[in-house]
Amino acid sequence: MHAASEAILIVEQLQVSYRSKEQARPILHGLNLTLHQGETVCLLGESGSGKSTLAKAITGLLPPSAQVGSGSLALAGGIAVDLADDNGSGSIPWQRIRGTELALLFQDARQALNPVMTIGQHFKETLLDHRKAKPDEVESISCRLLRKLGFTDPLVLLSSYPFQLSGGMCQRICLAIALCLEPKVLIADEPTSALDTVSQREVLSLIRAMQLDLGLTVLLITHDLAVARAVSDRVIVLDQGRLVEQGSVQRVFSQPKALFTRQLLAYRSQVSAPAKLRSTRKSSACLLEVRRLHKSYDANQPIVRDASLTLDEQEIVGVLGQSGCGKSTLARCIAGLETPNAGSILLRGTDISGLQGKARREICRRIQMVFQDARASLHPGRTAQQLVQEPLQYLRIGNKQERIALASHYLQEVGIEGEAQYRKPPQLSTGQCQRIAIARALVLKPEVLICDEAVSALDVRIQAQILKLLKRLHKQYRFSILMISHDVSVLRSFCHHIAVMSDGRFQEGKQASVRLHESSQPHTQLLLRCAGDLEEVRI
Amino acid sequence: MAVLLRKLMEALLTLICATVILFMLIRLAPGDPAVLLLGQPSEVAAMHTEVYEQKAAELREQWGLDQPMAIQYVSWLGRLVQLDLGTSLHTGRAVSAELAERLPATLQLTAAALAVQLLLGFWLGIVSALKAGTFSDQLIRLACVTLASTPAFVTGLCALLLFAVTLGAYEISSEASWSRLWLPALTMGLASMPQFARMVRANMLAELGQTYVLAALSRGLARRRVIGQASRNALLPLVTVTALSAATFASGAVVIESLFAWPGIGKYALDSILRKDYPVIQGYAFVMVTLVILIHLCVDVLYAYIDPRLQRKRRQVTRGVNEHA
Amino acid sequence: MRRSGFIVILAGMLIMAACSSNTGAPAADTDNAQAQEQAEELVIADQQIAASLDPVEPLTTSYLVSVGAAETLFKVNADGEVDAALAASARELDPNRWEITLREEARFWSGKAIDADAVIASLERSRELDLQAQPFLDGLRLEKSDDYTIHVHTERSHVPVPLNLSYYQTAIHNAEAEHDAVESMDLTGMYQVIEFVPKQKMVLAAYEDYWGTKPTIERILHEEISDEQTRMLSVLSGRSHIALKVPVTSLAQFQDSDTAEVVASQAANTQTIYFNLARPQLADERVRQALSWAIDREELIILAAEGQSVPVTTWLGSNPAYAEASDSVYPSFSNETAEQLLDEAGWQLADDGIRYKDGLPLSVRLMTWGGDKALGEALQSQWSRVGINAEVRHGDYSLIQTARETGDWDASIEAWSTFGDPYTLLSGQYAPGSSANYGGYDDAQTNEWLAQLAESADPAEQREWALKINERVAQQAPVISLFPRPQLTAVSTKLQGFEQHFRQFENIVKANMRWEAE
Amino acid sequence: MHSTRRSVSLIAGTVLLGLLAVLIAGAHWISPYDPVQQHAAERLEKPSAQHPFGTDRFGRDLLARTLHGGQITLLSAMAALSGALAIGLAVGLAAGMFHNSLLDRLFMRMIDVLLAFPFMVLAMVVAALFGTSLFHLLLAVIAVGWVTFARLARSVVLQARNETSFAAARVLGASNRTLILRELAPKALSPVLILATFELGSLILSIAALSFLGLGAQPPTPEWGSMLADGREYVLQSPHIMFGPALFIMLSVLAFNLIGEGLRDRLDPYEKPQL
Repeated sequence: MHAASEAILIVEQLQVSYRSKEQARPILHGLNLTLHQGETVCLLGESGSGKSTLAKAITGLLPPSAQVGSGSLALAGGIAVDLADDNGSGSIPWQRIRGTELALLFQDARQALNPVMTIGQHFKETLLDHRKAKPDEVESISCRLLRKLGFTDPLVLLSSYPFQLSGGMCQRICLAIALCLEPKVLIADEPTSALDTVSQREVLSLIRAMQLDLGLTVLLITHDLAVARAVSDRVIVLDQGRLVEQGSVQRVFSQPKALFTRQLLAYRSQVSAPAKLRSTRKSSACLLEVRRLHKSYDANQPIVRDASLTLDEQEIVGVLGQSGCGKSTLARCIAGLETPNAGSILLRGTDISGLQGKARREICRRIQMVFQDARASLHPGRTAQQLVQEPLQYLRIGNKQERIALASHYLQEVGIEGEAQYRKPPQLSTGQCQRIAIARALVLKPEVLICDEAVSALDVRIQAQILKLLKRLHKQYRFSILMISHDVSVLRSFCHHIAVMSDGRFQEGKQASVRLHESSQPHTQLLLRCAGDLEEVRI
Repeated sequence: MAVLLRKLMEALLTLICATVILFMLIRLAPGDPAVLLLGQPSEVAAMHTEVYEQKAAELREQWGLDQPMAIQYVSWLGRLVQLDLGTSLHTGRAVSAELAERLPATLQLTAAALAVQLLLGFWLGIVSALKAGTFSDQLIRLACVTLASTPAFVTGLCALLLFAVTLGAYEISSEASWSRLWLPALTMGLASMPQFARMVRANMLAELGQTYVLAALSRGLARRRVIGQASRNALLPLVTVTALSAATFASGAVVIESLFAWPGIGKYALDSILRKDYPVIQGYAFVMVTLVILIHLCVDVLYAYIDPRLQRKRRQVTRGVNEHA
Repeated sequence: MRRSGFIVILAGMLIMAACSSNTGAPAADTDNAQAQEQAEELVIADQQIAASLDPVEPLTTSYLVSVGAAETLFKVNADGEVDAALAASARELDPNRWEITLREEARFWSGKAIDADAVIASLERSRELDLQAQPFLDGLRLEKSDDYTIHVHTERSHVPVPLNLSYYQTAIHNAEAEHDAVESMDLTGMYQVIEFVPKQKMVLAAYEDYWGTKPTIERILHEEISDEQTRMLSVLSGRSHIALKVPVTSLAQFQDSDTAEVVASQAANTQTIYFNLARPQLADERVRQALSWAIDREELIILAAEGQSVPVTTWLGSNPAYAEASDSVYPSFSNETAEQLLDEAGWQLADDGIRYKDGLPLSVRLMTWGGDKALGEALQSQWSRVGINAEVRHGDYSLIQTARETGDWDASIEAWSTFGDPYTLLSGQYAPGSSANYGGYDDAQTNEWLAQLAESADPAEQREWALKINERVAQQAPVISLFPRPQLTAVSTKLQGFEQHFRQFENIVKANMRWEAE
Repeated sequence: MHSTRRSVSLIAGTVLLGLLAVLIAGAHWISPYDPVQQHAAERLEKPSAQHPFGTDRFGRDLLARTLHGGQITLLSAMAALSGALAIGLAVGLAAGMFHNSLLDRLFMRMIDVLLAFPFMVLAMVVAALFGTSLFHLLLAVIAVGWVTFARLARSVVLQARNETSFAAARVLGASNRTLILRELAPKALSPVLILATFELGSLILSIAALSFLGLGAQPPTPEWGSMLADGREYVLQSPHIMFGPALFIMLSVLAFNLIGEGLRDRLDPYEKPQL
């Protein structure tokens, strides 16, 4: 819709590679990119596709190990820069470009703020350094901006520190700080990936609003198809450092040309496809019951309060909630990693909460857990085989041969075969790591598998594969699954029942996932609305 | 407030444990203090043993050396509470007075050496971090490592030889005057600087890798300002180190002080240890231990002020936000 | 960053500059004044200085006497003769009574007369409060005869009272004064203390109304520089004029210097190895004799004393008055004799170069302290040549004392003064139970001769007995005498009149010291 | 370029250490002289072809003494370090594993107390308590040295306990022993070892300083600290006596520090933006 307006940023022939251990690993292969005044362009790609490198390259923030082979940057004000010059020589006037021409938003907004400076100091420093305001004007300018971004009490905010604010608030503040210099182009690098659905929705709509309000040009970098569809005018798809497709958002999503784009869309629809699950048999026995569980580290701020939940045999139950609602702590209590302050956890009628030593370890055979960051849960120095054998060794199951056989079997089950069984995590992909983690959990033949955000951080393709794998294994080995996530669409497609958690408790019991939208709880409705907005509504 | 109180209690407990160890150590050390006091070799070895023994017994009683350990400890503690550190066996003067006399000289030297260490260490550490991996970084690190590898008494002796004898620019006397300060301060500061520089460099590199540095750069802030921010954050954790090295300096650089005839606490402590002047060693060690514990306490409290992240009691800001824009 | 680095450097330089200008400015102002003062003030660097001002405190008097602040009634001159000092004269009235005449013109700094009452009060105070004064005052009863005459009654006959009263522990002070501050102390010396920082410095000025020859040098600064190298450097740099207790090892460093020179003399102290006779291997006289024969004293003197001494083989040998006794027993070094003695004693040389008897090695652990480390090391090397498993343990003196108390020691080195009344000296060393008889030496013959020495009235006869005892002890070798401890003092070439004295506390300040004419 | 430069210090340190080790281990072949044998006739000789480092006051060859002294100094420093390291690691791991337990509090209190003592004073008092010998000196060094390692190990362990892999191992049924040995100890080991290489350097200096004060090796054992103390007496006349031990102390501390620097760069490679 803005196709006719003037080009505000042109990147040509951008080639970037990383040096590691003597050899150069190319990341971007001669990328061309043009942004026009006032449009929102989405740069879509999987992790490792080079999209963040692009953002850093055009703002001159590449680490020293990166090398720009070629590339030029032209900005509206007649600024033209040869990016290949930028190897620490200081020949490029970045100070004139950054902030005033190009503003950048980072994925983890809290990390992007200096932890020992108040928000007000950030504004002050930014404004004064660019001579955009006199010292006495700083407060009024920043207050005005913050108010515009929906903060009703900006003065309180100005005197707070980043660690006192939620991730969503930090991202909004970063946006405000970026906007106070009135930049022409805003580059947002995965600005919402670290946020839960509600905050995600808020931040995206703010970016959109600001764009329309101030005539900003936005380059939004994301791996999330929903985000791309919700906010962008134009989509550019990046695969392994190459531009594979670009076009208007409607066109790309309705008639994808490139094979890669088509695959992405297919995976996405798999992941978020409405549930086609048979509802569980009414007769099935209750396997796990959480009764009025209470957990707090600090008496004033309980994390889990009075949470109750049941999990039947062979049932898949989803726990949905915003970040910080206590769902992970609940999972850790069930897995025996935390001792609850009050309440009980019954496994087939026996209380297993707060067991120590040998008794706790015996429960490990029956309850297993898969973590969000699979790679971090695996020891980097051990092979896949060894990693899967670990629990068998810990619990002294079988002799050496039996262990090897068992491990091989389960590794094959999750699709790690042949030579890959003898590789170590650093040489394996994120998806493979998650598969090993699953194999490791299943090798003990547990009755309950807890998946704590097990697929949240993954690219949609891998997400789809892992979910498919879990479904197959569930069918085959007949364990129950407790799926913890903030992603409504994933849970809806995967779980029989969903329980919504907020503020450390379940507002109502578990609901059949197909009937979740019938819930009368306002919080459930909010979660559904935000997710739904992203799915279907353009912001 | 409750946190402060708990810290205070902890510090007190540490202090009490320390006094027990101190007391045991000194009491177990060889040599009867009474004999040591009386039996210093003098001109003629003709002591009349009855008188001598009688005197020694009197002294033992006076110092309470013949009582059970526990009682000695309690009475010692009781005197400590009244700030009575005892009387030097060697000079017969109050230990507190003797320590107080030497404190200014030591503090003077401490301040100067600390200044050398901080200024030089800070500067070299930051430069080295900013130029990490380059030739100048390697050069600075090599220089620091070399300096750290040289025994302080070697450097000190060479400096003394050069400045006092060859150049005649330094006056050797026993006085703690300002004109005599620079050489020991420089020697001491240079000896402890490399470690500090190394920590500054490591912390600075860690800070420079943080996202907020990138974010600040992306806002087009001046290089100097970004470095300033990062170095401020890099130095925060070094407050403890600095305070502790101040404590180490204050407890007396034994070798440096005796080499430069600086009338400070370190030399006094060494002399007393060699002379087995128990009240002095006890008093000295007690003061130093208390000092270190106090410094730890102060640093804890100080952090609460300078590092906002540690102000746990601060509420989360949730007010003042529209749920929807 | 280049700029901020520059700022930091600049700041550093400014601070340095501030420091130096702080001191530089007044220094420049007072430069002339200081130069003049420099010419007048005598700076003495010592290993230790007084810790207090009260002359009854241990060691304090020693420093007060050596810088000329305190005086004793008598004085021993460089030839070892007793002269009158604060006292005008002394006379032996009968074997148990001496008469001491005082100087009527002498005054304490406060102006108080130094009369018989004052002197008796002073000596009584020393006797009461200073344990180290005990040996010299024990058995003496002081009686005022008239205002300026004292009669001293002795328990033992022929006690050399003037000699006893020449030790620094008997320095005369005003017993009524407090002696706790410069203002309150009251002594008699030619230099009056005007400033005092304990263990750091003492400033003295010439006392106007001194009874004797008034010193030409107006002021003295006596300061403590305990590190010997630093002390030496302070003389070489020209800052100090006298550095005491200069280590022998630094002798060569003064050879090329035109700022200072070293005055060396042998003290009347014998470096002596004491043996613990309770040890089975050392209880055997032959082993001890062998240990003595095996010592090459010439080499020891080169290795441990830079050649600044001469061998003595008997204890009294370092006293100039007994010079003929210096090598009366082991006239030469002989490893053959040593080996022969050891063979006789049943210690057989084994393949590892060490002698064994009944399967036990012949071990001697030698304890050293202070500046005797090199001596110990040289001895170890010499002894191991005849098959002795010698071990050296260098530490501080308290370790030796503790070891002696517990009896867990073989040998240790110490150097006692050999100047003085022969009975006091020898009984202190060899009478059973006396304080320097560490090894428990108890020989009937020696004891008998000691008793006879005590009885003896005639100096010549005393000398005879002393020599006999000295020789017998050397024969039996409960101790081994090595050489007189060399005593080195570095003296600025600007200073004239410095006179070395074998008594350490008498060898610093003299009234006739003066500056070399420019 | 970055990564190759970084390992320069590691390579340099290793090469230097290797060289020193070869020299020290081959002391017998390099210098034919007995390090203890005295030759009064050859005392205080200046460096020459016969005695490359000259001779000391007893006419002993200084090269031989320096090299043999290296065996003693380095071995004793390493022995003290391993002692301190072992205690420190054990205490740190235990305290970290059972965080907030009575054991942990007890250890932390001990650490606090020991940290409050000035190192030199404690070392001197302990050395005086047991008597002066190298062995006792090492005991003293261990008695105060373990604290640093324990603190570091504990903090690393506390961090590692919050990591996913620790939780994963617990969920998989690992016992406390397994957790400590397989999960925590390997994580604590590398930072502790890096600290140890630096500590080894300062330990050599500390032992030298204490020997210098007469609290270390007993004569005639060649040890760098006491050799320096001996040489100091002749500093103006025969400065060459100090040269050997001073040089070797410097070089060995340098080697360990270089290795430490290199190892640390390798362990946490930094990635800073171009400023």
